Amino acid sequence: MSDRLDDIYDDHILDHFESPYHKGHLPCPSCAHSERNPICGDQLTLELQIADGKVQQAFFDGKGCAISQAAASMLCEHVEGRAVEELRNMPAKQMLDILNVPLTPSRQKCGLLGFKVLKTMLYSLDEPPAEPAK
Amino acid sequence: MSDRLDDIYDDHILDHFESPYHKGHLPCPSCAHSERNPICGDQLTLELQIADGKVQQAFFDGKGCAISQAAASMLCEHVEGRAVEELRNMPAKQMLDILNVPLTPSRQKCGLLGFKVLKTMLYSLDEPPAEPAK
Amino acid sequence: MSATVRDVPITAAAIRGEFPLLTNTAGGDRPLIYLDTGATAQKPQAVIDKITECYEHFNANVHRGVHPLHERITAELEASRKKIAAFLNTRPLDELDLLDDVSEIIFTSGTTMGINLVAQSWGRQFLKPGDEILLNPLEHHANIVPWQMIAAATGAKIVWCPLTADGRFDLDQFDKLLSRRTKMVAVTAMSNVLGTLPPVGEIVRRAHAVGAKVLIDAAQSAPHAPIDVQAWDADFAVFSGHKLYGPTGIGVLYGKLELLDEMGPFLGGGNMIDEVFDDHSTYKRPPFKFEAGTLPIAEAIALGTAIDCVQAWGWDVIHRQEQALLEACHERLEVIPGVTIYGPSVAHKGAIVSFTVEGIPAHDLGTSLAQRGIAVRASHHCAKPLHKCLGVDATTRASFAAYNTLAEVDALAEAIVNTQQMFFRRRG
Amino acid sequence: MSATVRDVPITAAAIRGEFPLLTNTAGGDRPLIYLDTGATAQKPQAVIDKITECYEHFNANVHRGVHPLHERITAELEASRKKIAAFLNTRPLDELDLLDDVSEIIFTSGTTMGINLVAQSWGRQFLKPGDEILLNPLEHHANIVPWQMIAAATGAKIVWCPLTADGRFDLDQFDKLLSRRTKMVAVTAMSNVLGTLPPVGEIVRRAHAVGAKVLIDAAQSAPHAPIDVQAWDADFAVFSGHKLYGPTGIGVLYGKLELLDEMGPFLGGGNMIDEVFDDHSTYKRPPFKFEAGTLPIAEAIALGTAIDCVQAWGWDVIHRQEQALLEACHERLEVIPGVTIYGPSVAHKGAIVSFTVEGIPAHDLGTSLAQRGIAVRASHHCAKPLHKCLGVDATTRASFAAYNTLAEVDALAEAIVNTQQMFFRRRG
Ligand SMILES: Cc1ncc(COP(=O)(O)O)c(C=O)c1O
Ligand SMILES: Cc1ncc(COP(=O)(O)O)c(C=O)c1O
Repeated sequence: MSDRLDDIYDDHILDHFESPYHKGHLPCPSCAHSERNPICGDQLTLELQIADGKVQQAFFDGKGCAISQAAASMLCEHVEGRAVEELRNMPAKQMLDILNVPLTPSRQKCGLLGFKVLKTMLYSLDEPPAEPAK
Repeated sequence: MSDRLDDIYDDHILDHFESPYHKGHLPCPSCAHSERNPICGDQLTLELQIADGKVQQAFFDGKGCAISQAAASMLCEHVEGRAVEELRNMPAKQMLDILNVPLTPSRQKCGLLGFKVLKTMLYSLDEPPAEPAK
Repeated sequence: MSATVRDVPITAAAIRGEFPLLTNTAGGDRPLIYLDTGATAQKPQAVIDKITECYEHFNANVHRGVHPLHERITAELEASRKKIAAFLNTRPLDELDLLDDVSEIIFTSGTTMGINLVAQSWGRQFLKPGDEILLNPLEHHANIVPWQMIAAATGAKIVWCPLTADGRFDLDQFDKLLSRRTKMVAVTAMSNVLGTLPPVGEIVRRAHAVGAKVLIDAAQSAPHAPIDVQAWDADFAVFSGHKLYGPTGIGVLYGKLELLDEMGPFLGGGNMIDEVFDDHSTYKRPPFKFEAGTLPIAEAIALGTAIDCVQAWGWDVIHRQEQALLEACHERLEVIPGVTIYGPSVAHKGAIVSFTVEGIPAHDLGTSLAQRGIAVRASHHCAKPLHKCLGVDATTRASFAAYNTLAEVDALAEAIVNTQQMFFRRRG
Repeated sequence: MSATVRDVPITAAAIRGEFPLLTNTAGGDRPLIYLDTGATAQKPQAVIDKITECYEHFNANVHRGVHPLHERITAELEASRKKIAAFLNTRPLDELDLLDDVSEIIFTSGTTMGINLVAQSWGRQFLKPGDEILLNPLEHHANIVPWQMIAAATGAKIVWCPLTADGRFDLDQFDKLLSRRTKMVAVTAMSNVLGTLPPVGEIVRRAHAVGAKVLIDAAQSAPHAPIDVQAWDADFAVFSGHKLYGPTGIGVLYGKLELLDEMGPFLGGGNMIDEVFDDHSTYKRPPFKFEAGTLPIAEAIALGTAIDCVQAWGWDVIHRQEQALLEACHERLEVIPGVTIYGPSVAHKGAIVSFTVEGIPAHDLGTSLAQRGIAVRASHHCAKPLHKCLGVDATTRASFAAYNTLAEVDALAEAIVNTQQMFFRRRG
């Protein structure tokens, strides 16, 4: 195990933390979901605007550590324009790659909080698309 | 700690175990009390005939290991003719001396079961003598 | 290290060599003959070393910090949890559950705690007056008293399923007693007195058919045979670390996730909460919901090492040695006049032999065997209802592990005969 | 051996020398700066060695056998219980109680378990709808959630006693809230966040005046100051081994004998029963009534060794070193712009310093300190109600023991400043 954590607060992370992308709320989101990292208290809400099987817009709100908030900001950037189906198959590893800083297991939980919110939301979307003509 | 336990089943112990003194019941005892050694299941009842502040007769009944039963038998022999006050002050060590075999702590519990029954009985006798004219 | 993969199967003698206490001479100059594994197992060097390593190299509290020390201890603990899950053959979890760190493996302080947890958390929620909890006389007090307590609290009733005459679980009687009122069947996978091996999978199948849940007490079976919660389809299963060659102070409760998710918490405190309000709290998902406070951390980690050891030895070698010991013990003891062995024949039991010797109280026999260097247990073995069935107050129990030797069985038989000679020396 | 009597007082440096982990370099080449004793203490060599000794030389189950191995392990366990009783200054017991092996010292798996035991066993028996349980925001979740759970089960009510503005226990508010309805006051002897030291003796005196019982949570205070249950006149007191330089998996519940005798059992199982009938059981007296199942045996014995260590070091030396660390830490941190320290002044607290740094989330500060070799804890510290009072989600906590050094305090201050420089490097 290494303690080379020095690079985790690189400019990219601090940029997203200090000037987050799409922090705030959508006027009428297709879906929204909140979670907390019960260990450190990070809070996060994600709101998606979905149309044509694609995420059109993504906003987040929350508070907590730089890693969880920066990751949420990057995630919003990442998901916009992507197909729901593609995102449903997105592995956790990809989220960590987007973050691109060396996170210890406990800080990975922060980095993956937004991702977890996204996944929970996408899985619970399962039913509506499966029964389109109600 | 030694494992020189070889002497614990000496003839004296086996005599009392096989031919106990005053095993049985008194017709109308002054007091009686039962206890169990919850670890090994030894059971013991002691019955005393008390008059003039002295134990006139002592009987025991019970089942269990040779040590607990032989000790009860020896205790009955020992207490007869003795003053209640004297017995109340009898220390546990004296009971172990009467047994006169090297008991490990767990077997001392067996050896002291009758003694414990005796003590409990004598302490609960406290009140009647204190209020004689009722 | 004991826990590496071997090409050649290990021998029982090599297993024995891993246990420092068995090569020490305890309590004098006689070698220790330890026939009390049923009470607690001896510990292999690897387990002892792991505890030392925890405390000397990465001691910290878990799930709470970000220092490499914190990361390391948490990783070790969670690795042990995964090992245990594999050891019990739990099913794979889905992605979201994994992201939530959900697990069906709950660390407890032991079997007793695990059963009390289920009795209280599941019982208080799901038992109603008139519901039945089905027990049988093979059960250890740990699998009786918690059910009596929750029955008294909820109005549920304890129903006892009698054994066969030779001390086996009676499936016919079981069928007769099972009904829609049966809500819980709590059954041991191996009797700690008779060695009886109830047909766990079949019991679960029949209990599920009437809608009952089943808790398997694997405390006694765990060191002797695999636990397969999927094959058994067990709802709950419990065991203790200290009987599985691991440390004291640690145990495991397995529960099906959907049941654990439904149940309320048992102990309240740190790490199990999601949010704490003035007058109530909300809770995390399993396992954390049931892991209030600081865990037995070093113990949980070293239990993982114990499981490594068992898997390195292999069930085959373990079983073969234990079976040889069991057969030898029956053969040697059955021919001693005055000896009665309780329970089923060798074909139907694990490596435990409980017996009485006519005219010698169990406790005195225990002492006499101790004088001869042999550690057994002489008591009701926390199974009073069973001893009532057997019609004796206490028995003397020899319980074996793969580290025991046939010479030790011989020594036991000889010591019994010697005790008879000593006890009856003044008789004709 | 550390636990022998010395003529000359030991120095803090010598105390430090007894802790192998503090001389190891964990997680890389930097020396470990361990400022997280509040979460769990490091272990002296004597404690680690005692665990090894148990497993290598006299491992067996306790209270159950007659072999020298059984006698030895039981004697070691009971000797530890007596040490703990002396450490807590419990009163002497009478002859009959001693013959019964009665004790007011109950081994638990930790503080959390001890509080749950009292909440459930005492609470279910003595709490009625309308009764009040008095808490205050200094309490750890372990001393909140169990009371919420038993309040919900019995209809009793939680009442919160507010703190003074500087985070001390407010005796005036306490007096106002105390009434005949108050049945239990559960209070910490030392806050695990603010270091606050509530006036425990005075709280007990006032609570007893209205007929309430008092439970003292000594988990955080135990390593720093004596527990005197007679001077406090505490009804119950609890602490954990792992915070008192002992192993994980073990804790202690002290209770007044007359209360323990009145209470029903908590966990059911082996060793706590007197007799087991088909539908109910009868129980032994304390401590055994509350010690169901196999105890954390090695852990309980090694806790005795930890207490030997503390007594060999002496409270004077411990207190003087911790006070020096505390004062230095306040001095160094107070002058750093943006740092806020929470809670009372140094004169009114123990060796814990919780703080925030403006603009740096606690979790990130924790990571940055970890990068610099410093282990602290950054979270709500299992005290959410307190953090709500403080108006922050999380704080970073440095907690000290006598094994820490002034150089480590300097390193902490320097690391905070370095973190600010790193975090704010792009600002003007
Ligand atoms: C004040 C206080 N009470 C209770 C606890 C809980 O102790 P444990 O986790 O050992 O049960 C702690 C420690 O986390 C504490 O600091
Ligand atoms: C079958 C069985 N169940 C339960 C227990 C209780 O286990 P523990 O004392 O480790 O809680 C034991 C061991 O004593 C046992 O043999």
